[in-house]
Amino acid sequence: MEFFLVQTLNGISYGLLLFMLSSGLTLVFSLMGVLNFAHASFYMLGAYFAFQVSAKIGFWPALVAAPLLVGAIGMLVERWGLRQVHKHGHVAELLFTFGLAYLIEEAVHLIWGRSAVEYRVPAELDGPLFRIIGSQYPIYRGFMMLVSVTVLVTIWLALTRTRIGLVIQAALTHPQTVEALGHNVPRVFMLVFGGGCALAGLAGVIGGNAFVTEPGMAAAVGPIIFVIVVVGGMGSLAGAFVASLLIGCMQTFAVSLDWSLAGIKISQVAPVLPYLLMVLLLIFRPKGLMGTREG
Amino acid sequence: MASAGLDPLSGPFANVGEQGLAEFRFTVDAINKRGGVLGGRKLEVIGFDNKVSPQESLNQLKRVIDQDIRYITQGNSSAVAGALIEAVNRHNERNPGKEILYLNYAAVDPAFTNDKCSFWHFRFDANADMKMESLTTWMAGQKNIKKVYLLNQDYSFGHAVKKAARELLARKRPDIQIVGDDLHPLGKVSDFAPYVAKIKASGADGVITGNWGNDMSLLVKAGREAGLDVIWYTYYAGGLGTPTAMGEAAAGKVKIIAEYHSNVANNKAAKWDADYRKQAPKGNPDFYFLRGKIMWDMFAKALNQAKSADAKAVALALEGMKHEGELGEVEMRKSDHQLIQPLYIMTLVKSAAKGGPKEAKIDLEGSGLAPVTEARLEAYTSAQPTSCAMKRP
Amino acid sequence: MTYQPLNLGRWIIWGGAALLFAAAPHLFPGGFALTMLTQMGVMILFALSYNMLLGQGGMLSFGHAVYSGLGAYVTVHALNQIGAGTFYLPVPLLPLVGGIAGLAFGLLFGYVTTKRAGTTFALISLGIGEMVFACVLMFPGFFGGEAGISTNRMVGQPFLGLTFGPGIQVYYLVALWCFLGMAGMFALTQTPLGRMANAVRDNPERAEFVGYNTRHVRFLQLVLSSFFAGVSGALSCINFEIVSAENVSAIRSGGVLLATFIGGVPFFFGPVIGAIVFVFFIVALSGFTKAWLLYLGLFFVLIVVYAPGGIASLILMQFPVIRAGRWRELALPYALAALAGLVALAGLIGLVEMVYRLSDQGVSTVLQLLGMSFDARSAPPWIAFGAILAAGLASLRAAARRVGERWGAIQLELQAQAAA
Amino acid sequence: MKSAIELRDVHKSFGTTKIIFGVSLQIREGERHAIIGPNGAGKSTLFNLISGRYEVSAGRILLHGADITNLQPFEINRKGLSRSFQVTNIFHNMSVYENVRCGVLWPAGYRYSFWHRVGGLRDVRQRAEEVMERIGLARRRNTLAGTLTYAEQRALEIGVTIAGGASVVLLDEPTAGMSRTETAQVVELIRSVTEGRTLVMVEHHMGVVFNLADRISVLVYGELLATGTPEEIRANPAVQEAYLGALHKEAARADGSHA
Repeated sequence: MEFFLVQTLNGISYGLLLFMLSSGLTLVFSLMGVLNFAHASFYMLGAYFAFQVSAKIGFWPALVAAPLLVGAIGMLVERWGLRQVHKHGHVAELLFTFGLAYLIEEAVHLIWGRSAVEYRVPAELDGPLFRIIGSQYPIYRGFMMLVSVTVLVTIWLALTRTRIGLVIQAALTHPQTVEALGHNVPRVFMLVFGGGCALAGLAGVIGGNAFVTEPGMAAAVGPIIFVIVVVGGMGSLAGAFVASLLIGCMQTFAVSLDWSLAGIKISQVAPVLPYLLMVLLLIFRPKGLMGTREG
Repeated sequence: MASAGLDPLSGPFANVGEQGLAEFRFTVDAINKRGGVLGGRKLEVIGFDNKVSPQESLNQLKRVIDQDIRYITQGNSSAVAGALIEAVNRHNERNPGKEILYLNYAAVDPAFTNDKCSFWHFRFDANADMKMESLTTWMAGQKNIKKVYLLNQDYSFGHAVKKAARELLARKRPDIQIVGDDLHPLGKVSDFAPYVAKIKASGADGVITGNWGNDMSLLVKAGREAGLDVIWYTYYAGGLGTPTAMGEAAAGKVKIIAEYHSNVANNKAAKWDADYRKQAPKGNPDFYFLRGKIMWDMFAKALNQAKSADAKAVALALEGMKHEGELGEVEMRKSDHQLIQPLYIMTLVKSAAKGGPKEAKIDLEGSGLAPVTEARLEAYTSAQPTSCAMKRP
Repeated sequence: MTYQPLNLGRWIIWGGAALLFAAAPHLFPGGFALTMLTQMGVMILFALSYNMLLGQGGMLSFGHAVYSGLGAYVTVHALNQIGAGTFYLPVPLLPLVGGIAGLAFGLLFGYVTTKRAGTTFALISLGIGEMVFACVLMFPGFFGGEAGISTNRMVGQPFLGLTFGPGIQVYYLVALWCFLGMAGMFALTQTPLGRMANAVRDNPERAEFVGYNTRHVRFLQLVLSSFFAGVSGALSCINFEIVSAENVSAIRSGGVLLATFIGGVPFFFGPVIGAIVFVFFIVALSGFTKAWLLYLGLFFVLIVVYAPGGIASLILMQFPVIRAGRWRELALPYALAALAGLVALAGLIGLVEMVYRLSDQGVSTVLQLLGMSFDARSAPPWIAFGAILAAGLASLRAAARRVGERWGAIQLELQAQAAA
Repeated sequence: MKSAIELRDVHKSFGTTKIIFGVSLQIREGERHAIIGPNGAGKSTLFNLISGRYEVSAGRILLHGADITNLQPFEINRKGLSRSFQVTNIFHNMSVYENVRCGVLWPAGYRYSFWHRVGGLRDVRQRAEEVMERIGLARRRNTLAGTLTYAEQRALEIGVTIAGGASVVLLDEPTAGMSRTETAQVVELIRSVTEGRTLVMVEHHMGVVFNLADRISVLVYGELLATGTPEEIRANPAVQEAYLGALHKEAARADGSHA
């Protein structure tokens, strides 16, 4: 029983982290139609910035500063990069971010080297949160969940209670109308793109030390979050939320099962399961769990 | 006398390639200062970037051949090594008189000195099975080990570790229970917490794993977070960023099997190690490949004995050669071209500077984790019979 | 599209291409050059097959290596069976095996991926690619694990006296198949399916209303494209005599995207140029500098931003001007821009190389360039290269403006002439 | 007489917003039928339902007596119904000839063929030439569609629509945004190309409607107000009151501003 509980918590905390990543991606995609291929690279930048800042002045300032820095870089990228290629269409934008992912990875190699950096969980969050009959659950996992939920509630409030939030929400469903109403769409774009990147950066801050901060971390998590947005339904925040938790829990529980099929254990294929889920979903429900629009 | 070092010099694994190259150059410089080879000729190692890709390695091999270089060395990735062995065999068969010799310092797939053995290939690292042989020999004497868990990467090396561990434990310590046996995809797991929960639930007191890189560091970190109290029996926890990433979480918990570490007793390479560190590049401060030094020393000796730079003559001089290494005698076994050398089981502990035992003088990558010897296993313990049917030209 | 029964221009282009294939090994002698040429041939075929998706069908795929890679795996097994005497096929026909295998996997995976178009298609192809790559490591029985499967192409009876031992024979085999593949893919662009693929790319909705199921068009186009990808995989198998996990990796899939886009997606011949440039970057440039990945990435981003039609568009843009005999007016602005570009490039290379000197382990911090040496730890070279780069960029900007003005003026005049 | 198109109590809503409330309508084979109504009445929506662009919320649609409710657009097209769009919807990066040819290929039986050389298909070429001749764009055959003038693009839109020889043609505001002379030309074009076919059109221009249509349906706020010959519609007091009178004035104003 406690095994089940711990695994559920593991699944949820990982799923929430995935949602922090996929929500930024989804917001940007819904509003701008741009799929930011470099999204996971911003996650990586968040982790490295947090490593750098926390080495100088501590983890708590890093928790705020690193996402802001990443967001600022995101805005610069939007202003001086994406906006230039906007006229060539969405494929060009996607390819631009694809190239950007290459460049960010190489830049990280150059600045921080090619192996892992020593970015650690701060001492005050190190240790067990609670114990149940021999199993212990780390504080940091709890902290990750807390941060994720706080951020998500904040986003939800911002989207539903502020003016810019309403504009963004309207743009999710009726992008042309919003533009027609004369909102400064380019500036909204820049803010949203920066905001999406900052979300990825924040995920990096709390994911970088829970896992490992190294140049391959972007490539490791990138495909999974893309699968999440497809499974959830392109452009659907609620879908991304459900898909993140689903995939987080699915991967966790697949590991726990010792069932095997044709000599292959379920646990062996755990990380491939999201892709299988995606394939099945496409066969039976091509729009995704909660998708409304065509790709 | 140029030799080619084929290893990754760009991309994610460039640091691994650079580390090897830096140590080789240090060794080769020393040989040249001693007077070089073949009566005064200087050795030289030229780096070729193979991007850890088998196909790209073959491209670079073509380049090596174009430049009329006859000696290559490579170590990272058995996939690359397998491709190179095949390619060298083919080249030597198709181009008699222009043979190439391949010195392998780190690719540990047992097949290379068994079914796939080649006259043109020499391995200076103990292969995966030999290391497991030594590790299990030592484990057999550790009565407190009751239940072990096998967790490995789902690819050829992981499979080899898993298979060898099962067979050898069953032979040497049938009373040890294998309470779990999992494979996970290589480099695709970012959250090891579920695996750790499973290990915990199994009641294991030890985990045998061939994991390397992030798969190694993430596993140990996740274990510590969840309060998992096990001993990790590993191959590759000692370098390439892993000690840094694991951090002090690993102190006292991680055991590694290898041919060398800097805090080994009666270390005749101690001065060498210290000298290397003085000029080592800042990213890779450690002296890691003692076997690399042994490789170049033996190679130089073989050149001098053969009195010729011809690859075949050098190969004939190299096979069966005995050499007084820094930590005892080693032998390049004639039957399969596998170096038989003593191995060490080490434990990572807090370095002396951080309050650890005083023999833990030198830490790894400045991480505060330092290796201390748990056991020395003489060369014969790891020697295994070979299925190699060597075809000599 | 023109309807002259005999299109002289087309004959010249294809004849020239055949001649180049035949002459290339004599123009660039040496074993390494031959390896590179052979790989260029393989890559050309691969990139052209990729452009059947991206250029002609509007499908941005991040998983095209799946088809070439799996084609290569099947080929390597076929080759080993030939070697073992349990299967017979002359080695030169092996690419057909790869092609059919590619096609079969195209049928299988294409069914799923082509259910959606646009960005979703891109993501699904990425996911399928990841899945196949993971499976390759998971089933070592068929795929040989990370080490892959080795083979020997010198098996069976020599075919017309060819053993395919020497690299030159392999080159000509690749060249022949590459040429056939090019011709085949070009022919496909001239069929109803080929034209409708363009229609679906440009306006999928309208295509539905003239009777076409866009999904079927995408599906068939992908299946045909995976045939040629499979052929290229088989050729790579014959060339390297090994097939390993990297054949299906995301790096390969990304590589072919880079190559195709750099060459020029809107033009049939664009990917040919791209493949040549790409192989040069990977195989040759990486021998000179560790920063090749960065240069490649920068080059790609520059193309995306400033020349989304790729190198081919830059070349083709000049033809109307040349035909009108106006290129002389542009020669000077072009020369100035090129000069400024070179200066900027020199500054950039200096800076980039010094960054690598500072960051990379194991190498000295001294940069050797054009017989001069610069120490990356001292300030003067940074200032110097920075100044060169800044000067280069500033003059490039000015020169580009001049080119733009001249270009615009000529275009206006040409249009006016055409209208009159 | 058999119906070319029959709508049986068709409903459409987007989310909670209802657009079409139970429209039932029979369009006879060979007739020219116009659907008129004020902006936002749901005329284009009705077209989108018939041609398969939108899914029907409730009710049935029949084409030549066969049920086509909620079929995909291409399936409906293959059954012989072709439509044009209010906002020009052609292949901008293709030449005029290629645009027309796209409309010809499927009905000519070449479908997804990748074994025919498209340049060598004489029947396709003849048909495409014929269509270009009829829409008056033969001289512009090699021009990129995106560079045509607006009126030419509208003509091409009709050309692509009728190229396949569909038995039922739906034209969505074919004269939208055209000058008076252009409109007159288009009317003649429509008249000639729909000879022997069933035509359904949505049109705002009352001159065009009363000139071309055999019968007219009036759609107001998603409901069918009346169906009948032009005379009947003109005489219908409900239509007069609800719509036509106001529209006449509007149309007059619009015409005035054109001139």
